[in-house]
Amino acid sequence: MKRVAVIGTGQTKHTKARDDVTQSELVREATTRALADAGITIHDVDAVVLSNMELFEGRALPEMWVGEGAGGYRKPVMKIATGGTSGTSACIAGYHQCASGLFDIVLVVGWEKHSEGATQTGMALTDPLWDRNVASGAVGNFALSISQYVAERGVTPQQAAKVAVKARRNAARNPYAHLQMDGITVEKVLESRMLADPIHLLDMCPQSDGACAVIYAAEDRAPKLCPRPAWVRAAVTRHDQPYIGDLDRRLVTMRTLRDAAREAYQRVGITEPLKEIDVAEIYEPVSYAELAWYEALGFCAEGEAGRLIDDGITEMNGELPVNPSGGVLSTNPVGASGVIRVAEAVMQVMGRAGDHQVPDARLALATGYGVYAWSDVIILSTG
Amino acid sequence: MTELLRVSHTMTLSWRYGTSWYFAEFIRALRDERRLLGLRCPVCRRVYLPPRPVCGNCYAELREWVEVKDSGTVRAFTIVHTPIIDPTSGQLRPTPYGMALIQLDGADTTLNHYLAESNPAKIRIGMRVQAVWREERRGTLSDIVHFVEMNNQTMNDEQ
Amino acid sequence: MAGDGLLAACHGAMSILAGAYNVVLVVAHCKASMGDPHGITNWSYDPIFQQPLGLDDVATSALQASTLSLAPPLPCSIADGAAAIILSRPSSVPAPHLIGMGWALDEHYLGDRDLTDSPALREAARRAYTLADIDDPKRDITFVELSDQFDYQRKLWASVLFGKTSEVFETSEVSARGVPPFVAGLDRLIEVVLRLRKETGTALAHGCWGPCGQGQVVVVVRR
Amino acid sequence: MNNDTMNNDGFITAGVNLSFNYAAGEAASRFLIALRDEKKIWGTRCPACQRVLVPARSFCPRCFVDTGEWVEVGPAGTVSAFAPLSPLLPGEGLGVRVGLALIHLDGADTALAHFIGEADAPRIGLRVVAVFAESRSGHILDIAYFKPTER
Repeated sequence: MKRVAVIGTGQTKHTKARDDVTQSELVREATTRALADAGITIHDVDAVVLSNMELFEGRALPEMWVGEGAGGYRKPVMKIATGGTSGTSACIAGYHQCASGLFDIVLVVGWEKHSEGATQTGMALTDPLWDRNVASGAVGNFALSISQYVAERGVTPQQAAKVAVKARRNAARNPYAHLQMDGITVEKVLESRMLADPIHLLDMCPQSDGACAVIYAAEDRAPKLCPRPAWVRAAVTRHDQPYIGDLDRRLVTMRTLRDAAREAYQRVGITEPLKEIDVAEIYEPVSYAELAWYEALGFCAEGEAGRLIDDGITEMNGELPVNPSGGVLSTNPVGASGVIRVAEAVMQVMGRAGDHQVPDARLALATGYGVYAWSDVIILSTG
Repeated sequence: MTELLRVSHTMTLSWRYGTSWYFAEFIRALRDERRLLGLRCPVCRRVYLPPRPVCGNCYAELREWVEVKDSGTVRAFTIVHTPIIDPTSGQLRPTPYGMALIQLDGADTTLNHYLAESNPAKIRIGMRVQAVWREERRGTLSDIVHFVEMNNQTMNDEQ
Repeated sequence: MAGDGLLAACHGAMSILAGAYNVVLVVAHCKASMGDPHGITNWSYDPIFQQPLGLDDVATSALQASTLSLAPPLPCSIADGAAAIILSRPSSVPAPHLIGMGWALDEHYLGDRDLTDSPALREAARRAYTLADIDDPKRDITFVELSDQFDYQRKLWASVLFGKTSEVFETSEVSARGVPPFVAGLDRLIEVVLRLRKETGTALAHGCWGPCGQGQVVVVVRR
Repeated sequence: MNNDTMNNDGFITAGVNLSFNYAAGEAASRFLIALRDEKKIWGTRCPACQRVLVPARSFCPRCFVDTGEWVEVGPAGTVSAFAPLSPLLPGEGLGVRVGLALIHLDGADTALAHFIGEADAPRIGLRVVAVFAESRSGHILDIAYFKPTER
């Protein structure tokens, strides 16, 4: 079992539609940037892990076509899809591949091209025996869980809107982010079209075309290849039961995220996450979810999430900046979204986050969230 | 700049899903007897709806059928304003409509289903609701049209 | 994850080696009867140049067979099925040990590839042999279980692995038995393990997936 | 999309119509536009391995480098793999098309997957030439099929 660090990241400009590249070329763009960031060539890469929700683009075994874009010819290529957690699952798989001692350098690439697909129909292809008869879409399902969370915790639409504003303001300093909304305000979020009570259009993530890559190196290679690698300190996955109604107050309890965070903190020795963690990139598909994740991740006591955003604790200049990149609320190519969380956390630890750099970030948290209340937690640090 | 092309595909697919003993029995009771059945876990005693062969928490086999009432309590709700494609018809479902997680009397899980009411001011968590059944049942969850608040008026609805 | 269940076994083994888990359950399943198991393979070809021709596994296997001077193969019978194995951290239990694994992708465009060969299988085997410390597979491997969704593939994979006249070539006919795609490779591993419970030796389990076996995976087990 | 009710055998049938629009990107767009507007077939040369890749693409899958030079190939070539059309194979009911083939176009180092038509005895080694469709839209089927140039 080896220690492993990320030595390079790369991503595309995320946008509504990338007509100028195929999926394979999109993946190559992120791959090439990650290789350049790591200062290596594709020939140095021992194995590749890919992440994509192929049903959204009508593909089967998408690694067959797109693997070439990640330089996968005659290399060990593995493709993983676990809904929203696909990207973080692939990152954890890549970490395991490297830590196993089998491979020295592992490339992970996630991508999605929603502009090519039938995302909404794809999402409607749920359990044919049950869910298809009572469908309300991803937004409707979130809204149901949110109503319980709001009722129990008393968070307000204004507090959720503050999360949405924070994300888009941060995105304005991230050249790769999809949504660039100048002058977004709480009022504009609350005035935007209602999708499903209490979710307004601007509370919700977009659908993006984009790809993102990270490159791992094992302990004997990483320090030679990178002056300030981001070491993986913990990587934990938790899955839960399938139906939305199986889970007691899903967003309130969010036991997968609580359990994964608890185990990850234990491995790293974190006892006071808000104080000890320098920056977090968490998978928040909707503004309210970020508030719920604050509690599940132990950033605050139960019922205190609203105060956290009110007090600016999670703003760029706060005690624990959350999603300096703009998060999923600003950029969401699903298969890449989890990889972007890890890449952005890595960039912070490496000091390569540019205009959205959190000063002297040394300990970073990344999470993944999947539709069945699945959670991944990854912790990275300078040492 | 080069003209950029897109290549289109339309795919027509059909599937044939096996329902297995537990779902077939659930549908049979719903269609033929207008009864809702759940399965009880022998270990944690949770009553599951939808029925399934194993308890996700205990990994115990589920065999004990339990009748669940068609009335229950709203545990979560929303009004959906953005149209989605209804998987049963392929058409956009007209909006707005109410949606809820309903804990049916006798079940430990909640059922996601439609509400007749689409004014959020008239819905609350904890509200008691009653299923409104389609007159001719076909054997799907859609045989329950939606749920309405339990009151005197409910009794006159298609009962 | 996508690909053959044997690849999932490799993933599970690496998670154990990484120290993440002590015991891993690996499950592969395919319920081909639900849909059109050949039609769906059209979705695996690039959507610009190959998918619009209507390619599927039956058509491209016929192309591959032609390069081997063989008549178009009949599609294998495709069944519903699932397979599972349990992997554990190495222990003193005299269970067969997984000592090598490797997997690789070939090029995607059929016209880029030499369909009479499989560089991906060569590469997968090379990686597995390196880990297993095998330098003469013909000598060191006692028996082999190969995956073939079409009958001609068994001979092709065997010749890639061991040359045209292979003495270690010994396998049950997966295609004839109709083991589902994506389960077949893991099923090969199960066959190998069951036999290694009765006799000692070093065995190779093989899986493949995608157009004309574009993806290849090899696992070496010893007892 | 439609999801049916459970039938007497205990099965639920479902049908789905899904539409996808795949971006061809700059390289494939240029290739397809040349088929449409000029009835020409182009490849791209890999500066590392020197192979001329057909259909044209932006990078070499083996060398992972950008392709450079555009090279016109064909329209004639040699069949390197052939499968007859049958009820099991695609392209049935497509008129003169008799089979699916990999065609090694003159000047190319890779082969193109396409249809063979107007051929009595198609086989590996047969010399063929592209027949373009009357109506072309910037699609791989702007080449209708390849027909023999010899008996």
